[in-house]
Amino acid sequence: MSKTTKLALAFLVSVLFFNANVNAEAYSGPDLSGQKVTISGPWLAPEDGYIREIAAIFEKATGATVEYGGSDSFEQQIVIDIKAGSPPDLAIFPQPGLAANMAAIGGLVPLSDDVKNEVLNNYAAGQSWVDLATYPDQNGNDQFYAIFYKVNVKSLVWYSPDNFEDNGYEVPTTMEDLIALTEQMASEGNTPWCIGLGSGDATGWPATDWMEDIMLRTHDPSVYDMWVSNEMPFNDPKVLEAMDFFGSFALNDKYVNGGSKAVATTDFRDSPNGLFSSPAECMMHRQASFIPAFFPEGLEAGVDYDFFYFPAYSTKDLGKPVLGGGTLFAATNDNQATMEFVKFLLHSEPNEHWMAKGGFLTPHKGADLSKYSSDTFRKLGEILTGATTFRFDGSDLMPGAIGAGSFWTGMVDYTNGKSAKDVADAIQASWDAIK
Amino acid sequence: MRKNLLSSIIAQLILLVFVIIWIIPTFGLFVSSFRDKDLLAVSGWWTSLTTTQVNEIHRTLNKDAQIQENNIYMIKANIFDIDKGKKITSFGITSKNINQFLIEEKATLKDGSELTVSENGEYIWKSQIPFKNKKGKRIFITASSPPNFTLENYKEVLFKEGVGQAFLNTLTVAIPSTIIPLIICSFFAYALSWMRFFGRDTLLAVIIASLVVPLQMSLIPLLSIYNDIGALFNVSSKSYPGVWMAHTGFGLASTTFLLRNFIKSLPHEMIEAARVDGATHYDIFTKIILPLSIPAFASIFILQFLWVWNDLLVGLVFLDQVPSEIIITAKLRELLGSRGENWEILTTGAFVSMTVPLAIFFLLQKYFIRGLVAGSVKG
Amino acid sequence: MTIFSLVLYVLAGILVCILYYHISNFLLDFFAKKDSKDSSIRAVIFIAPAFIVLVIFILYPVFETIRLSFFDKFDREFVGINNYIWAVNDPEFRRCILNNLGWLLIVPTLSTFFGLVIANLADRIWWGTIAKSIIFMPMAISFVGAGVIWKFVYDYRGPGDQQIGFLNAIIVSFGLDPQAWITIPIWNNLFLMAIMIWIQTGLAMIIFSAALRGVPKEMLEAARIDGAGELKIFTSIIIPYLQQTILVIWTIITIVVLKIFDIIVAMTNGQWQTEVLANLMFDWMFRGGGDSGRGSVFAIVIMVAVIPIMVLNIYRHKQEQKI
Amino acid sequence: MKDRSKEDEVADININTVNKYFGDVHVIKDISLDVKSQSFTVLVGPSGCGKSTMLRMIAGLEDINSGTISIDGQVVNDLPPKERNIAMVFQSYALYPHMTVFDNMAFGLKLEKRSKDEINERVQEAARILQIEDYLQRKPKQLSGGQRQRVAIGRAITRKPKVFLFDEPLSNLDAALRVQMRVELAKLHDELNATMIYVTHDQTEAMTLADDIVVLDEGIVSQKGSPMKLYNTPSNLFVGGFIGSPKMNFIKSTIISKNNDSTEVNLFESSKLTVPKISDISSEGDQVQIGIRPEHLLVNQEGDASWESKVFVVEKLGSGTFLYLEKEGEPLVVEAAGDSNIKVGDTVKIGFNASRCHIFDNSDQAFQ
Repeated sequence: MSKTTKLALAFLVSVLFFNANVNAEAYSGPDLSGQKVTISGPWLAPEDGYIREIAAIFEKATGATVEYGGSDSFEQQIVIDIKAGSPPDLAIFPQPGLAANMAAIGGLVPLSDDVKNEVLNNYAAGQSWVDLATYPDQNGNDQFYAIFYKVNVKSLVWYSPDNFEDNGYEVPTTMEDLIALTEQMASEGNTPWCIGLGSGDATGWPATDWMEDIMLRTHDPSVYDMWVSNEMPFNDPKVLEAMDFFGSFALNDKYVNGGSKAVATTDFRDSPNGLFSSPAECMMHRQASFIPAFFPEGLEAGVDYDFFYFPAYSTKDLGKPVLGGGTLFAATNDNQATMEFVKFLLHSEPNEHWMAKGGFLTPHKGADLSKYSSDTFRKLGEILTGATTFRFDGSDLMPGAIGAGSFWTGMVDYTNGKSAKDVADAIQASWDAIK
Repeated sequence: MRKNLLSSIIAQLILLVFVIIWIIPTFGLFVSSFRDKDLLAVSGWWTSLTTTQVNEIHRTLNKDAQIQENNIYMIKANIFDIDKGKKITSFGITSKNINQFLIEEKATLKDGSELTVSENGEYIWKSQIPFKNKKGKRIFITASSPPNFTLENYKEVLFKEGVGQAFLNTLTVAIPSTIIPLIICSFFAYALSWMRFFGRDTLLAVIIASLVVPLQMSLIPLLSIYNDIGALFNVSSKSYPGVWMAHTGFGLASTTFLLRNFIKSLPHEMIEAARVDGATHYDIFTKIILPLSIPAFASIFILQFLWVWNDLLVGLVFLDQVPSEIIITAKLRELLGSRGENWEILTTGAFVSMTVPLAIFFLLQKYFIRGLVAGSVKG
Repeated sequence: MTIFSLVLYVLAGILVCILYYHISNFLLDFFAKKDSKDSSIRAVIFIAPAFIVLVIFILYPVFETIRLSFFDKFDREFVGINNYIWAVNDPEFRRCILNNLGWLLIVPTLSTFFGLVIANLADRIWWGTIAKSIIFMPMAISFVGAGVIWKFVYDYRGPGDQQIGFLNAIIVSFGLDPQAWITIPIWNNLFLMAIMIWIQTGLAMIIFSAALRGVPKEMLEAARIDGAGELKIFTSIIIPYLQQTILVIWTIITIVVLKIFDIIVAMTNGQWQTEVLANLMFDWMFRGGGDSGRGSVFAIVIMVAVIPIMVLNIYRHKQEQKI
Repeated sequence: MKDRSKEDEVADININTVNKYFGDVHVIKDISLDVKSQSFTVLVGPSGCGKSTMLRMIAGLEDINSGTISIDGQVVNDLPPKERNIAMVFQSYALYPHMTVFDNMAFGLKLEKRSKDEINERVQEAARILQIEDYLQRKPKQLSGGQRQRVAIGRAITRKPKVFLFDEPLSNLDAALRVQMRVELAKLHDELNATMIYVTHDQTEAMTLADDIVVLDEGIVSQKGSPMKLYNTPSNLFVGGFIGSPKMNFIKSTIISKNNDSTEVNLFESSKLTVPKISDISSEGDQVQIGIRPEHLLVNQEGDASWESKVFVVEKLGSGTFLYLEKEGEPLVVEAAGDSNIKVGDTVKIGFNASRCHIFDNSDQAFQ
């Protein structure tokens, strides 16, 4: 695990970001008639529709059949299936930590060098994506296991331009401005933030993104890396400081819609709705690039909503850090159709197809940028290109028991009034317990 | 008799309190399932029975819709896409003051243009100079919304592709998963009650102990066995017979326990009489025990059916999540999607999936009670 | 699959089961020597299917779990009782034990009590049958459904917002501040238990209502002649008379409660200190890659916890054998 | 119908040193017993004496731990009930509640796969004998206790067994019906000429029905014989006390002297009594009990011994009167004439003849 963590290398987003190498060829594959690929993953509506549409392209081209099954308890279910030996052919892991665990028990099939080379060549910052998908197998040998497909940028704040205009607010460009704006909003009787941590089995994770963004804005990236790998303990004062900074928003009843009590009970999918209610229940919502998929129907990007970069301190010389994440496809069975599907995903066509649907970013250099659904996504590029530091979602890199366990629950406890020290101590204790 | 009357009234009152407390949550669900999905998340279900006040944001059309009349530029339309009987009482043009103006009142915008909104949602936006706005102007309305019930949610849940099939799938899972354990366990319970064999008491103790084995911990070992068997015969390890057996396994302890209580309570002389009459154990079972156990079967049928019907975990683990096998609870979860907490699907879905067990309960209620009595009342 | 093939499938499944018993017994009658004792082969025929199912679906997983609890998280290295030592020192585990104890004390007791009271009242009121159906209804609702229903009761919106949770709406109408019910530690356990009580009371009531019909009328009449009030009759005649039934119901509900899992997942997912053993087990077994060793430890704790209940029932069974 | 010869419908039953344990409890201890064919044998004894167990072992409902049971010379230890050619009537009737009376009676025949006509004929015949022809289509629930009892017996008759076993069949009936059924059972025995074994705890039933009575006590045969033999010469204290109603009176005593044909014992503190019975194993000074039946005590008459006692309770039955008295701490029951006008508090003179009394030694065995 620590190895993976170390691989959470910085990679400059200028590399991730698009170059104009347009590859408009349609995908064509070998004849796989009669073969079947089963995929399971965490995607439900509307994303399950998109993956099925993409699968349909593959089916048409190869004659194979593809079945996708989504589950909101995917993370438990894939463990059951792999341990029992009846996994699907492909699994879509929402985070690398779980994939690494599954690799460690021999549940994943390594991908071929061809695939690895394609990632190296076609993905911006290809080496980073390869490193993030390379884990030790059950014998301790490093193998390349997964390809990232559908990545997201997390350091974003969403807002309603109309509301900002009505109130005369300016988009902040520094953390100082953001804090001042928050105070101003509150003093004018507006609620600055909507924060919701609810997410069923995964309740608490949105707060871990806050923590990671804050860590990147208050300390050097190397501190972030040490924190993620636990070389720096979780209850280090630097982490406590970050937690209290999050608390200065989330625990202030005037700053957050519904008061601090509502933070953990509100579902993360519901919480941005406050931006669009009448009167507005909140002004800003910090969330990753996928969140528009959960906005009320009929809203238009750039008109009804927009986003700005979650800014950095102007006084701290830490540049403009950006936090990102992504889902990965890993093969859980070794067969021709499955391996072909993995190759297919690295083709530009499936990338472009989803780009057109929205809520989708790809590091694939071959994808035609004009296929993005809106200017909004093109604008993400500005944030990314302007970034000086890129870090992968830290909780996804922590061991599952922490990054998908005690970190989540700890943050819920924190918003419920437990002190930062107690929370951090408990998380560190759980980390010690699995070492 | 005065005292009797008083105590009867007190009894009725206490019972009424219980009934009200018990029915409120379900009633709330029932009402909610008929409500407009937009309203579900913003107002309590009890408000749906009265006219309620709602705040909404709408956007006018943009410059492309303007028409020119007598040198005045106008944008005219209705802010409601569908007429749901809402009556606007006031409106506003900024989020800071959402009910600044009454209906038909003239609101003057910064650029001098004027906007009026009628009760029914029609608006006229007039300007001396041509409109240049690319995006429409937001109008904040406060409207009274009459009680508004809809069957939309039910349409969505019932007629959505795959739900009907999921219903059938669930029946395919539930019926054998209820009947097979009933058959197997009734023979087992009979043997435990009336046959003499080595280790009978130990076996009974094991059954009682098995009542508490947590289902979740069995999943991985079982699925491994399934996979081995599947690989051996080169068939899919996830199939209907597999899920039937799984439900049989998980229901075995409780079904046997309850059935044994019942079968044991039958008079032993009757069974001996049958043996003297020349009946084998199989004759006794089919000709005497079976007809007499119908009430017990009915009650255990209901309990097991309820459990299987409402199960999610076993269905998820032991069946492929494909249209031909997905069960209704899993399908509802899929419908729920990740788009917010889709209350309308949750409420309606919960209600739809409740209907079958409830229908079975009311059909078999008479037997159900009789069966339970015999099984538990007699120590 | 078409309806027709599904029906066929179902019928075939059930038929195979019935045919097994019929044919094997027929063969036994046919081949077994006429003058031999109704042979023990028949006992084997009767028991075999259930026994095989018992071994595969219950005993094997139990032994597998016991074995796993002595191995590390990947089931590779034998670690002795380390997992147990770890569990004993785990504060979460201790909290789960406390929570479980709370559930075990409160839910079976209150469900049984309410069930008894309601059954007793409903039997002498003309609309009692309707009341009983309503009280029983929650039994027919899945835990997922119950979760939805109760979210509408406990939902929390900030003060000033319109409440869509029924409980908060009541509180607010009295001018009090709304509460995020399921996040208030310790108390939230009670709110979750209320759901379970809501479900299980129906079962208790149905059984009691049937058992009450067995109470001899003469006994009640004798008590009335002796001048006992209705309350007195209930406490000192009906309750002692139904002792056995109360024990059975209490046992059934206790076992359900010991395995309580779904409601907590649906309502809080174990957050806000509402975690119970089954949740802890599930989390450790499956979350974030899973640790089968530690997960198994909790499974075993649940199984051990049932031993007293089992002993009580076996003792009861022995008593009943004597009579 | 095939003409039945007596040989194939009646049977001897031989029970040879049979033992039975329930767990650690030894309920049947080395019992050996012969039951003559066509006899009506009653097993009688208090509850827990093993009489029902004995019957159930004959029926094949209980295993035998050691010893053999044979019916008609064939050892049946390992035969299931259906192959022993027996029928049994249970205390609770054990009718099948979901079947009509007809089906109840036809059940065994159907299992034997008899033809429809034969079943019909046999059931009708049994119904005629028991006068239940009108109820054949009813369910047991719709019948009175007596009718159910008849059905239970009818079910046994239709099968034409060699042996009928009755397990306290009358104890659930009220007193009047019990007497009536008793008479009918006796008639039935005459009519069917089958071997019948009948278990009861009621000595009146035993006395009235039996050709042979077997008194069981704690798993052993206390005494076997005709009713009058048991009445007149009980071989031990238990049988003496068990047979006869009201119970035999027992008076503690000691042997004063003995000779070849009689024994002298003391009676109460002051008097002596010479009884024409002897025992080889008793000697002078041994504790014994004198047994005398209430009907053999004489009121206001002289006998071989006599004394005066005060009456505590008087029970008038019409046909007789029972007086409850006491002498030197020994409670006594006396049967007086029905028209006796003795009242509570009266002092009466009681006497008896030595030939009417029994002496039981300190191991409870009777003097001969």
